[in-house]
Amino acid sequence: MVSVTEMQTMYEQMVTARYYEERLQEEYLVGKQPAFDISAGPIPGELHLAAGHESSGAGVCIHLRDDDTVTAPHRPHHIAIAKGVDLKKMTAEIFGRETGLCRGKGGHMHLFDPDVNFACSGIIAQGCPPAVGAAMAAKKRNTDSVAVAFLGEGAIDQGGFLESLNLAAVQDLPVVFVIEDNDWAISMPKDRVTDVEDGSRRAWGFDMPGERVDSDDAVAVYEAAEKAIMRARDGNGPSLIEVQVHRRMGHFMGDAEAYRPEADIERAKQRDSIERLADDLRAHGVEDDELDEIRERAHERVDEAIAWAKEQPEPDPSTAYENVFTNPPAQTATDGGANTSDASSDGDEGGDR
Amino acid sequence: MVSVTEMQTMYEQMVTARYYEERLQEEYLVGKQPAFDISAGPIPGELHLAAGHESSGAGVCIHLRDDDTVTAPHRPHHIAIAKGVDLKKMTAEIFGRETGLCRGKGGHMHLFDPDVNFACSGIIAQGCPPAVGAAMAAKKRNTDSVAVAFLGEGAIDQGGFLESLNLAAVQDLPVVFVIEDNDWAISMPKDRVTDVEDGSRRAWGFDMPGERVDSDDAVAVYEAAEKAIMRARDGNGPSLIEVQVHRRMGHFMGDAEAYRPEADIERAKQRDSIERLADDLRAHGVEDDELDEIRERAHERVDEAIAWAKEQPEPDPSTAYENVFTNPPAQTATDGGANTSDASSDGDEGGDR
Amino acid sequence: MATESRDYTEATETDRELTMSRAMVEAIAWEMRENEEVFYMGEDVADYGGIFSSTTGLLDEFGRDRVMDVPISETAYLGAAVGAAQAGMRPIAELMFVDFFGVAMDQIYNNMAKNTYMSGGSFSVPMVLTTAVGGTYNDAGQHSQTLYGTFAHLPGMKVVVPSTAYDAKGLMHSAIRDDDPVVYMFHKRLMGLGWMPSPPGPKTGVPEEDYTIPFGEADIKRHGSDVTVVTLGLHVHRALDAASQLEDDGIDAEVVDLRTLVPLDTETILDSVRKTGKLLVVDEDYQSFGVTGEIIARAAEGALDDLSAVKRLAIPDVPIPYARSLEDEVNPGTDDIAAAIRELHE
Amino acid sequence: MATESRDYTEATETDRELTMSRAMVEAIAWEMRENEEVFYMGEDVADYGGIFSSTTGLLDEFGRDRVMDVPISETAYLGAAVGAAQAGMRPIAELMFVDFFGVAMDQIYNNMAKNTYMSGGSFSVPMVLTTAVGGTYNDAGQHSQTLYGTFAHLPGMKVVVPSTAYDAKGLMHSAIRDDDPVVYMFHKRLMGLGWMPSPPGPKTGVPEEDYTIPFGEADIKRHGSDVTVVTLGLHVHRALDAASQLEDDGIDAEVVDLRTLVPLDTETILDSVRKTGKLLVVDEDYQSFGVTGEIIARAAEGALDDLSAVKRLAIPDVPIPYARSLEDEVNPGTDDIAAAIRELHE
Ligand SMILES: Cc1ncc(C[n+]2csc(CCOP(=O)(O)OP(=O)(O)O)c2C)c(N)n1
Ligand SMILES: Cc1ncc(C[n+]2csc(CCOP(=O)(O)OP(=O)(O)O)c2C)c(N)n1
Ligand SMILES: [Mg+2]
Ligand SMILES: [Mg+2]
Repeated sequence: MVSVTEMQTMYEQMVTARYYEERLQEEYLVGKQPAFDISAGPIPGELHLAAGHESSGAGVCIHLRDDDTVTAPHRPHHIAIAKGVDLKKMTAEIFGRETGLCRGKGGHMHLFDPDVNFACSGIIAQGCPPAVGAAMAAKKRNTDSVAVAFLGEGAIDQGGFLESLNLAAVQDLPVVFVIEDNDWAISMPKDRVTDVEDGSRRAWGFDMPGERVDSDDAVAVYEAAEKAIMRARDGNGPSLIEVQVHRRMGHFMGDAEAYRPEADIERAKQRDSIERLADDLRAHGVEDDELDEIRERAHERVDEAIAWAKEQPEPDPSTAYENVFTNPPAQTATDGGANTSDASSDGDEGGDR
Repeated sequence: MVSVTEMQTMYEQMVTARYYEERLQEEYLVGKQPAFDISAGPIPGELHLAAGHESSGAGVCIHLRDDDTVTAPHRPHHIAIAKGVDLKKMTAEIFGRETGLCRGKGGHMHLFDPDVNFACSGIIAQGCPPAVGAAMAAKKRNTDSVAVAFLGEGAIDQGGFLESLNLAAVQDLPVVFVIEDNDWAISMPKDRVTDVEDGSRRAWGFDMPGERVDSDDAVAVYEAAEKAIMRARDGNGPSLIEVQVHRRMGHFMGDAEAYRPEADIERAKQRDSIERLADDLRAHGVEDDELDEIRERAHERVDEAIAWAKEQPEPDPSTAYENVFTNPPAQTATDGGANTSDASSDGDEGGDR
Repeated sequence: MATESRDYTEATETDRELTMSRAMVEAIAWEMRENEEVFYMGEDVADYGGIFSSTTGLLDEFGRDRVMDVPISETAYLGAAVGAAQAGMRPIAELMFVDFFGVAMDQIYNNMAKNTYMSGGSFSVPMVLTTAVGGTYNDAGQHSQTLYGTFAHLPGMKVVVPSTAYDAKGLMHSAIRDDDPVVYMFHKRLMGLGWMPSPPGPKTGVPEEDYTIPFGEADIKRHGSDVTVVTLGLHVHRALDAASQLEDDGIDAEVVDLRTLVPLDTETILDSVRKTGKLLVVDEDYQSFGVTGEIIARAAEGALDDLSAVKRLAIPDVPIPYARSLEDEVNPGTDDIAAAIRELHE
Repeated sequence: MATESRDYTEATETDRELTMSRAMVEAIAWEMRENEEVFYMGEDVADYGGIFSSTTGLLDEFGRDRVMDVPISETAYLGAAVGAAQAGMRPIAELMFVDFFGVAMDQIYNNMAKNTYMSGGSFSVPMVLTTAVGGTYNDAGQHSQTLYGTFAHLPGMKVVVPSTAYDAKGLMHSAIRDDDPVVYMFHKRLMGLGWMPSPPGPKTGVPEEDYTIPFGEADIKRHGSDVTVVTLGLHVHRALDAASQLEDDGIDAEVVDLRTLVPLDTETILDSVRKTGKLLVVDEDYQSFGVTGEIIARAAEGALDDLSAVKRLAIPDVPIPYARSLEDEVNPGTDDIAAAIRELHE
């Protein structure tokens, strides 16, 4: 059973995520107005915001420890925050700075934090096999760590996810798959791409338990996730969970959603899991003051992270040649670095290839 | 309900396939004794024989027309024969001859016969998506053709198969997937690679009907296939069937099966679907004479095909440069053909690249 | 193979200018009207009109049966395109970003590319695989590659990379009519999208009527006598800009736009190299074991004695990094090209 | 990078000769004994011992937990190897034939190869991907490729191709100890399988103790002064045979075995080319946009003035055909190599 403290923790993570993305959105639009240019401004590239998904990240990750692994998809911020990824370094990464989690090489879709075993990536269902592998390592090493792979409902048709279910099941691995069903895969509604309304049914064909949480009620997510994660931690094998969430915005920034019925947008906006959890907290006797305090703390933390990130230095161009390998070969694979006369006069960067 | 004539047809196809492979085995071993050398003799390369699988090819393909498409895996002969692939040209292909189905380019794992819309290939589950595509074409053209994809039970863990189930289901395509469960994927028993005993359960997760035929009784296969194929032909969508078959030999020629319990080999050899069907025919009043006649006719046809194939010319080396494209570009992509001085003095072959 | 040596400005001698995206779609729509067997499938190609506007308006004209959204199952639907093509239809199937090839490469290179050969020619696979390529907008290592070399290396696919609206339309007509599988790689930065501004070059005059551009004919986009620059896609425009910059200094660069990688127009390259003696190859793919190596090798094989200097610019064998300063560093820019030409000229 | 110039016969100066397969397995077993984090997974690697004897005997010694048969789900288990490696283990994962890469390429090139870079070095992926390559036994177009160029082109993977038992063992030790992903490509025809006889070359003397061979050091398998032959894998032996044949005619060929494609030992190639002035590159991969082009390009970049003639032999951009006469035609043979050397020498 969820405790009030846990509900407060989830609430804090959810409002952090929501406010974080509101702020990111502002920053993202800098330099992109009046005409939207994806490559302009301090945060270029695609940006997939998760407003409406927060209950999933919070309700699942609250059961996880730092030594548990999480892989997230292209819409990762709410999950990263709930998993405890360093917010400053994550923000610096999104701003493409040298002190970012990945030294500016990954960006918003590729946040890697080894301290809390978090990674996300940009290709559909791509994180499922590595999560299975983390679970395999835990089992081999006889620890009670678990792994969780998050994916969208659009990813349940992708081979890599389906293969992962089977591999996890046959080897009884401590891994939980969490489908975030926001009804849409970019412009494609779920019923255009699969006949199965309840994505957790995919588990049936592999003899794995599957359960759907039909609303984005963080407490309901908490309960389903608790069961699945404890099952995994106790060595009883994998599970599949589908969580109904909502996409409150376009697929990525700049998506005008011309394909999406007005009513559907309205519906997604009405049912806000954050408000619902606030009501639950109030029902449990938590005062509005306390909620305000949580929100303020969250906002402060976010503002601080963003302010910090913006002060960070841009990566030196020469660092582009670093990190291809952990153990760079003694010689370079190409004469890379010769693209600019600057770089080729710098004798150093060639070594790290 | 199956008619006696249909049972006779299936019987003929099954004994043709069995005898065909017995003869192939003999020919394959020429030049490979006493020491087995995969690259020696008139039939080099891998050879996967299907003894023990015959009921599946016969029981399914008897419902198919020439305009229906079949894709088969690496163990294709019994299916090809039941689908009506030209036996002489198929044999010539296996012998690597110029007049073979594929001009000697494909070999035993890559038999293509456009006249009966048959193709097979060497990578696990690879034929599933093209079968879905053939069904898509049939639906778009408003014909009542169907497609059938065969695969082994080891292939039900492969993403391409699982994705194909979903695509077929959501688009209601006229395609049937047939799993041949021979208990083994090379040296790996089914329970080592999946928790699901009945492979047809894979269909559940996609809202597709799945059915398992628990014995390699050709009549039982006939009935399950009839239902599925008629369903597809009538525009009611795809199905998945699993058929229990038996692997009476090693995975490929040269496989000593050291990994396989003696008892399992014995069990596979005892339960012969051909004998079972002969008994059924006898029970339906078919005389032994008639069965002998069918067998003789089958043997004659096989012997003739093999004799014919062995007389066929080897492909001229220069034909290696042909057929990369249907419309070869006016110029060559490389100076290919220069590998032998012979070829490079022949001005012709470069044109067809 | 002598290339029809068309001046770069010639294509613009028509009143109507189109973006590359509109030129592409015009050809597709024309072919769909002519031939009922042509259909288009991919993710977000129906209502959305293609993430990079590769199908804008097609759903309205042709309906859901011929402009099909499909599940995010690239193996299944690209393989289905192969099956439909072998049945005689003419599918166009879109892989949203070329970077995703890895989830479906088996169907692409083993079925689509090889079935014609392995069937001894008894089957054809008349399909077009369209896919968006390229970087420059900071989308990092899984959304910014071109992978030109990866596709050109494996036999059985024709590989097309247009750099202008004029070429895009003609090459698309050719691709759809071709009886073989064609990989049609369009560079996002050239499409003329509102949200990702193109340089001025790719928007050209485009005739209303249908026309084809034969595969295997490079196009000399700028004639010059001092240095040969062989390139393709986005970098055609960067090379042209670099060549303009150098004009004032009396350096006269020739810019060869390959247009198709398979078949490759070796003769046009050799003719140019024989004339200039100096070869620069510019590529947006990874440097080693790819396009730049192949072009230099062909020049060395065919014109070694005429060759006095070679050089290449490409992504220096690192994944494409996210941050602007890093991506700019690894993606050859106009200045990099100008500097390299200058160096060769010395 | 100067290569330690070891004579081809030197490695055989030990009493104990091993097949390449036994040498590989010996290194794997040694590392598994030393380090509990090393495990092996693949299809038919347990009871069967690997279709090409890549794991013979390992199940008996290490048990099912460390020598794991896995479902035919290459995406899942190769991706799982990445996950386990990122967690600090040292998985060796086998792709039975390299030809199957297409079903799992996304995990290979996007996760395995790129995660180190994209994480800015905060993660490492210390895994080995073992895979069987090559033709010569008539297994047709989906089971006979080497795909050397395909893997070497994409950044982030080290790519290793041993040609002898001595090299196979040392390179395997290096691969397992390396903190980066290594693609270890073993040629079926060199493994010394009872059912697929090897030429005599790959069976060499192999020290009992463990030893490493550094990546990025080509090995001159035969010293010569007239023509440089750069090659790898099976074709090292064909080139050596060709060189022997030509000895009587007074043609002295140098045979450079690349051993690793990434990193590539450009200096050894250049040194040799500077000496001989003539370069032949022999490859069992497809010709265009691959290994042969890259080697020629590096020679042209680094030693253009010394280069008087270049030539290459490779699979001429056709899928590998089945029939013996056809496969022999497209796979460069000893005679083809001898003829090419002779031609260059003239
Ligand atoms: C293999 C692959 N195919 C296509 C894409 C492009 N793509 C990115 S996100 C997306 C939609 C994903 O939908 P869903 O999984 O439901 O997640 P959501 O965006 O709704 O959170 C697609 C098609 C991709 N990244 N990878
Ligand atoms: C993607 C892929 N992985 C592995 C293989 C190697 N392989 C060929 S047949 C086979 C076993 C197939 O087992 P199953 O599907 O049960 O068919 P069976 O051989 O038993 O008829 C394997 C692993 C392959 N051809 N393709
Ligand atoms: Mg979604
Ligand atoms: Mg089987």
